[in-house]
Amino acid sequence: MIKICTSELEPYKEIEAYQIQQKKVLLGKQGAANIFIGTMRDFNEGEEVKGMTLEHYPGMTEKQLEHVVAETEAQWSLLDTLVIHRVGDVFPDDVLVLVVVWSVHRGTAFDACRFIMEALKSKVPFWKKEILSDGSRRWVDKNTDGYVELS
Amino acid sequence: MIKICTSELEPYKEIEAYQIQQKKVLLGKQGAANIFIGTMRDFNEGEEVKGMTLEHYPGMTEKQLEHVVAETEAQWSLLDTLVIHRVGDVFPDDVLVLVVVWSVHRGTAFDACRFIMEALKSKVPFWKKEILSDGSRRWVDKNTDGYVELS
Amino acid sequence: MSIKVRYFASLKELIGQAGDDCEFVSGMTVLDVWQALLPEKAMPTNVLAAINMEYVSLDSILKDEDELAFFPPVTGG
Amino acid sequence: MSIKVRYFASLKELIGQAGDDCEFVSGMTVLDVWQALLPEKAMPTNVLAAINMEYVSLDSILKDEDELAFFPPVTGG
Repeated sequence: MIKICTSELEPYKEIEAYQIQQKKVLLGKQGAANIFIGTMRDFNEGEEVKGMTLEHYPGMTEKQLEHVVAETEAQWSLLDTLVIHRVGDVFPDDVLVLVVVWSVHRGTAFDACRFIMEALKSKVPFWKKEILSDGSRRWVDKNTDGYVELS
Repeated sequence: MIKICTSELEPYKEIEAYQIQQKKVLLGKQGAANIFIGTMRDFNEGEEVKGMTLEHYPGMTEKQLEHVVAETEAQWSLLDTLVIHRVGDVFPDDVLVLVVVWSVHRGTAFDACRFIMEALKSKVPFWKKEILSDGSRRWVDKNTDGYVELS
Repeated sequence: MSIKVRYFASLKELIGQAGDDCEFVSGMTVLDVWQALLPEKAMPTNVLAAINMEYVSLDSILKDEDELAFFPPVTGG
Repeated sequence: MSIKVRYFASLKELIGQAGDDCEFVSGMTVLDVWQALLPEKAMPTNVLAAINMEYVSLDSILKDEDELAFFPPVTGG
């Protein structure tokens, strides 16, 4: 399932509710779940960040998320996926994105969850505008490559 | 934190409780969390499995889990980690293992969480004995390599 | 006989509007639409384009009534 | 003057007991202990050994009062 979320994203509530709904798909078969949760930090590129606005392109965002999930499902054998992305005004420690992949084996779950995150960050139309501590605003330029980034 | 769990492992409750406890470490800084949840399946190597007993080596299990976490923290810059493993009698759909890694950047969280799982499966003394549908019991021989396994 | 054009994020601010309409001319490309609507604005090198919510290249040819969007690199997640 | 020996999982079943004590002899190795306690049982090729809960090789030398464990490949997670 994919979902755009306009108010607080509570990842564990969302996962538990979805797992109940998807019992037929998951029960007995789910060996592995890999979950990614992306959260807003209070600093970025050396500056304190007070808040952020997440813009998206309604319609295209959903369409591209569906493409990402379809591409992932074509590449790996998965039981189910859940992708939820927050839009609108957010603040530090708000959850921005949740990706869950359920599969029989663990390698698949890790690979597919990471692939979805990277594809989401490079292809799905969302844009972040940060509010800095002095009240000024700046657009985030571009996303980094999560396969090569240094810690 | 590492923990051996002798009754039902409820992953989301554990994560939420731990996050509250670790507020000082996580708030503002947590950009990424990667979570792995391993669950008991009702089939393995072509046979229906009714239940399982997880044996461990009290003392050594904790010591080796601490080594795995220390090795991971030496290799990646992490904010925090949580590893919980179930022991004793378990049944299909019971959660067996929970690994959570919190970090600033997503690549780190994915890499470190997967590393912990692979190290846990190859080095930490736990042993699974399955109960098959005819009531017979068999020891699981060895774990697969999660980096190369096919789906 | 028109193309519905939409701008997003920093590009919307740069152009000063969220969208526009462009008279449809048979055979026109994505780049032709930009040049017709914004003759004095050079297209930033990293601009992405979508027709009817699917990514396209700048030389893609439009059909009447298409929705064409221009936006900067995406930064979600 | 003894080594506390422990067996786990399938090895415990194979041997028929959870542990044993072995008289300590200066310079004795992990393999020496196995051979002293189980002279008629060939050690399975995949057996792992730990002294005081840390992995060791079969030629590691024991100290008096050490806890020595033998077990099969681990299968947790």
